[in-house]
Amino acid sequence: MKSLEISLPGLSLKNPIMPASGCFGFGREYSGLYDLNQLGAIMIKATTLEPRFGNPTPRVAETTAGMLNAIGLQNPGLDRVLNEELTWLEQFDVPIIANVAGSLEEDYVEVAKEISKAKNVHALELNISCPNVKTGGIAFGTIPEVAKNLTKKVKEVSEVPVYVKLSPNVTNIVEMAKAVEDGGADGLTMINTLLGMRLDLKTAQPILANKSGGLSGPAIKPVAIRMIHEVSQHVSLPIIGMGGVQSAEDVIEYFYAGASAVAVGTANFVDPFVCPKIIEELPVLLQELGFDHISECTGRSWGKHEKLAYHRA
Amino acid sequence: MKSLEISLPGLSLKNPIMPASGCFGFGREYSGLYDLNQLGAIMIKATTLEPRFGNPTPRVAETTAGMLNAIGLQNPGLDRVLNEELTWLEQFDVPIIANVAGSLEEDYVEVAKEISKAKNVHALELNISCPNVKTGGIAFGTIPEVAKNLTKKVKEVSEVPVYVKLSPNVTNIVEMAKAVEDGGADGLTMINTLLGMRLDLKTAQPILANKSGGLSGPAIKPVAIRMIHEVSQHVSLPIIGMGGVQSAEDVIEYFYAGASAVAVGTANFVDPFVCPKIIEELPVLLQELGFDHISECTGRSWGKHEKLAYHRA
Amino acid sequence: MIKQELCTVVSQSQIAKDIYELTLSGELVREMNEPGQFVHLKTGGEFGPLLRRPISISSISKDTSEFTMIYRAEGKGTKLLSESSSGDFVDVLGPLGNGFPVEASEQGDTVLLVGGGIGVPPLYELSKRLTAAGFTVTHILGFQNKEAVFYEEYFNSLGETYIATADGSYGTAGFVTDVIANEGVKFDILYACGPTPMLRALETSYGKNKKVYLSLEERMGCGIGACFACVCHTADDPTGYTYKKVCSDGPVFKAGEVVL
Amino acid sequence: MIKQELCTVVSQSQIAKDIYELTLSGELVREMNEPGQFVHLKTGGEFGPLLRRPISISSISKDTSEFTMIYRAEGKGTKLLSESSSGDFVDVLGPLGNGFPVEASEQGDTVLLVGGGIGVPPLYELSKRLTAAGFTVTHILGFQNKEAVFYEEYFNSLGETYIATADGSYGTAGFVTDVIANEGVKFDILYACGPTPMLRALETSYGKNKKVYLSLEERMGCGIGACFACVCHTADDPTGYTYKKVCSDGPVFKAGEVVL
Ligand SMILES: Cc1cc2nc3c(=O)[nH]c(=O)nc-3n(C[C@H](O)[C@H](O)[C@H](O)COP(=O)(O)OP(=O)(O)OC[C@H]3O[C@@H](n4cnc5c(N)ncnc54)[C@H](O)[C@@H]3O)c2cc1C
Ligand SMILES: Cc1cc2nc3c(=O)[nH]c(=O)nc-3n(C[C@H](O)[C@H](O)[C@H](O)COP(=O)(O)OP(=O)(O)OC[C@H]3O[C@@H](n4cnc5c(N)ncnc54)[C@H](O)[C@@H]3O)c2cc1C
Ligand SMILES: Cc1cc2nc3c(=O)[nH]c(=O)nc-3n(C[C@H](O)[C@H](O)[C@H](O)COP(=O)(O)O)c2cc1C
Ligand SMILES: Cc1cc2nc3c(=O)[nH]c(=O)nc-3n(C[C@H](O)[C@H](O)[C@H](O)COP(=O)(O)O)c2cc1C
Ligand code: FES
Ligand code: FES
Repeated sequence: MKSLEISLPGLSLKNPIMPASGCFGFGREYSGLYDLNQLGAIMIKATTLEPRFGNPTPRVAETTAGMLNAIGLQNPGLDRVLNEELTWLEQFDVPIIANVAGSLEEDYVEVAKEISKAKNVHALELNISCPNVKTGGIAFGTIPEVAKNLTKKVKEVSEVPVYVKLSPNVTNIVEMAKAVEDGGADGLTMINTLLGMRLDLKTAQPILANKSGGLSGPAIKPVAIRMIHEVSQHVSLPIIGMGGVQSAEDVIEYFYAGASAVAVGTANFVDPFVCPKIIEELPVLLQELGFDHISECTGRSWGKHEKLAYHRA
Repeated sequence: MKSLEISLPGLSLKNPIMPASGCFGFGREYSGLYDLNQLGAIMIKATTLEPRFGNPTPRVAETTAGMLNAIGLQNPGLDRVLNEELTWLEQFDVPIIANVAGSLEEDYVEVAKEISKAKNVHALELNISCPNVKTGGIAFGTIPEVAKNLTKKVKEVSEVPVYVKLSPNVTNIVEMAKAVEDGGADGLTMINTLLGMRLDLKTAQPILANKSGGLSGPAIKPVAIRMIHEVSQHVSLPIIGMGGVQSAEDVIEYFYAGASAVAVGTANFVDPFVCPKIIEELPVLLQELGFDHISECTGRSWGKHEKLAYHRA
Repeated sequence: MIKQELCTVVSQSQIAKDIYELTLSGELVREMNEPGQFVHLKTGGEFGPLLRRPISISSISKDTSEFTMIYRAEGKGTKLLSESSSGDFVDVLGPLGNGFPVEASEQGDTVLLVGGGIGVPPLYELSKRLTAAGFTVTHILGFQNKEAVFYEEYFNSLGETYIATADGSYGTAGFVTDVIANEGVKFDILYACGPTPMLRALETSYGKNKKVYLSLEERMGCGIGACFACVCHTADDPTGYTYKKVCSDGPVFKAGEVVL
Repeated sequence: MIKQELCTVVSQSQIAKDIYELTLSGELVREMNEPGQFVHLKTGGEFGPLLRRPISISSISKDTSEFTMIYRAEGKGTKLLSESSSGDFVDVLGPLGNGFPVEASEQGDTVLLVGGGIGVPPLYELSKRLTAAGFTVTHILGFQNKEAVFYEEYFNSLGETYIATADGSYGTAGFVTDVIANEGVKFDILYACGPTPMLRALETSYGKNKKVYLSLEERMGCGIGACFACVCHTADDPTGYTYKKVCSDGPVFKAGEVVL
């Protein structure tokens, strides 16, 4: 599908559709359902230096048109991700975007350094925005200076381009985006989940053992679209958009807002075949809308605003 | 209904259910549908010093389980609200909470001073969080110091208690709540809408003429619950909760989170009879859940946290 | 009076490409008095899209307590609506707004009704009332193309009827305004409903010299006048604070009353 | 292999208070091999609640390509599901997880099946297979009260069946564990499904000395092992990093394998 091929820093993709981090594990489960080679890329589950068990259960709760999760970055740790998951993924001709998380700056730097050496890791996604981890995490995602410094440190060691994943739980997301741009980020991914909570009618207690969690799904799409619309006009970094994407139409809306690729999270749980379905439907929809190539859609909503240099590339 | 009677600063209510500001006009339309005397209170449409036409249309757009609005504070201005709307509302035995908005501090102060003199205005709701007004507005709702000073100024002139309406579009809502508490606020109302946007698939342009708007409805409920849960444990002001309330169950969830009364916004458009329906269903649900009085529900989710002084009153 | 009721689907059928005719029965039909009013529908019930959908009433049968709507199934709500079938319930709020003033047609007036696309439906009840009152009514109905045409015979049976299609695949090629000009249609009073550009063209050409009533469309929240979603400026204060609400002051306005 | 399919409702009926029995037909029945597996249902279609609902398979008929579930209509999703009737479609993902190991029952073993509430259903297919293989099977089924009891006759026809109700309104008053003790039920292997406190009690009493298999419940996201929503600690590393996923490693575990 020529009309879907795109290239972004470090990533030369068959198509701009990829499962979002944490919603696809390391790909094993979905590989039993369809051929992962169809995917543009895979954003793997957050990796931390040490293995993490994560939060107690219940870890998910449903909300109207959305869900809350408080997984707490469960993962087998850097070594096993490198030696078991990434090597297993080598059988597929799909670039991997490794989601890097931590509590301390050193952890991020160490994970980034090592994981970026993996053959099939073509980019990093710096997760400075996980709402479900108590220590440290919050500052990385909400204080521009802290985010900038972390980005810088990670850039120094990473062998592949670095995308920074922004949190929507901030007063001024443009400021955050500019800070990580200053820090040397190669791209942005946005948005991570909104902080949310649900209470049980009978017990009066939070449904999640962790009390609060991250809200994802269709409910948050308008928030993501607005943030991408704004950020994309103020920085010249490419954006991988996400938040409630369920259909080819949603993908186009993200591109119009200013995204150059799109990740699909929660929708994988609703319909495990959603990614290949969207990839199949996109070219048809593009044609209906009169576009020759998906990249023509990026930033169409900007109106009179000058389109920035990167987006023409 | 004894089990629903509550009293809050300035407000002695038959029940804790009231239509949210901007979703009920000044009550005239709904008065043709049911007896407004059933309502606990009415939060009237934002009033500004001068009349405002508001934003160009389209002013609303639907989202999954939510809606965006960018009305832009259309209202007939202080004089007509005083002389036409509030006097008309005097026929009902329902306390009015007047939503006060402006672009400049002086405007807020002037409106607060005059409107608080109206016979049936029992409290003010200081709207420092309208996402749809370009000038000034933003700082009031996002910078703690600015919010605190505005609260102080308004408190100096208001003849009735002042509730401050918080914006969810901030990094740290507790900080905002504490600031307005320091400024002398008598209560909080939360949350106002989340910033959002929708794009039209065919034109690639925002559906709202104002481009972005405020997201309301069931989609935002988990965000509101989480914020109220957190804020209610850090300030000792009573909270009127709102965001996606559609049912008696939702009301209880808000109380559990820490609210002492609840406002219903968007749901009025879906079902214009929703407020009286909830008021009717609440006592039954309370009984089912084993409560004698709705106030017993406030803060039930706090768990081991000490319940704060006010909430016992 | 405005009522909310779960009305029963009497019948539903597709009558043109993506166009459905839906007849509901319910007590609120008693409240339907003017042609050109609309109802606000919650499609898909509790789990359907959040907001109601405004749809015009295209005909009213007080005898049977039934009313009919004609709508295009395009987005989520209307597509869901098109799936309901006889015996199902539809949550209706209405009747809403002020319709076309039949009484503005005075004895001897020649009446012209102009409709565009899904603006055509409310003209049907209007035409029935006008012809019943003895007026000679001409209809000019504009559609995208041949597949989109509906109710031609119905209007034909009430009075002379011209069809225009934008792509020329049926009737006159072009816009309804072309038909008026080309066919030299004469009239004293004009009632119209359709896309804003069409209404604007009609107002510009005839608003000053004829009696012209236009039915407007706007995105709505409440549908009853409470949310200020659907306002427009008044013509005598086009940049000021005065306004009309399409849902409760309209949807029908006299030409020159509001800014289109 | 896991399949996603729009299965057809063959029949649905209420069999106890809030309890429904739903039979679907579809090709994915071919993939159903073990008793105790579950399916993940999207209730209410496109506009229903967002997440799928995990429901156990209670019986499988390969001949007719049908399978049956029994569920309690309690929340939004299951209530919607209870509204579907024969001819409707239900979006099914499955079969999922690992079921009860029939082969763990060895010649001469006396088998005990213990179910609590909506944990009873998967035991039915299990019992059918065990009895077909010649085992003597005893059933102890616990319910809240008389109105909640279902499938008593079905289980009765397969083997001795005790019913316990929490409020004593039917059968033995008390818990399933009381029945085992009071009736002096003897067994070599125990399969159980129900609320976690019940499973914990069974594990404590019999986990060390008997063969015990427990089917767990946990809130799920994906249902296939990808989202880490449903993990539990392993018994040999109860505070460490090792884990099992209820959806894909379970839902059935050997007693002592994971932390309940
Ligand atoms: C007074 C009035 C009378 C109408 N009468 C008819 C009629 O008789 N037949 C008919 O087919 N259509 C009519 N319309 C237009 C009809 O309301 C829209 O086509 C319909 O709301 C679209 O809903 P959807 O679910 O298809 O689209 P979606 O795209 O799912 O709608 C999303 C949101 O946008 C709103 N919206 C989308 N298009 C329009 C529009 N053109 N006008 C107003 N709101 C819109 C919807 O109401 C909804 O809130 C009328 C509109 C108004 C205001
Ligand atoms: C492996 C497995 C097998 C099951 N088999 C059956 C069965 O055969 N019959 C039956 O009646 N029930 C069964 N359940 C429980 C069933 O999944 C829940 O009752 C159901 O999901 C509740 O959905 P709802 O729409 O009624 O409730 P809602 O309150 O609307 O559910 C909200 C969310 O919480 C989840 N949830 C709520 N209660 C539970 C629960 N007890 N377990 C897991 N998730 C829950 C829902 O799946 C949904 O995501 C099983 C659960 C699991 C994990
Ligand atoms: C269960 C779950 C786990 C997630 N885990 C991660 C994670 O490990 N790292 C991360 O950066 N984002 C994580 N996310 C966030 C998603 O990658 C995505 O940003 C968010 O869910 C919004 O997209 P969606 O609405 O399509 O799900 C997770 C989301 C969910 C629902
Ligand atoms: C159409 C519309 C207009 C609104 N106008 C105002 C307003 O004038 N002043 C205000 O403080 N909030 C206004 N709001 C916000 C609501 O009062 C409420 O805080 C918000 O919508 C969340 O509640 P809901 O989800 O129940 O609608 C408006 C909301 C809507 C939908
Ligand atoms: S739609 Fe609410 S005022 Fe017209
Ligand atoms: S439910 Fe997703 S891993 Fe088990």
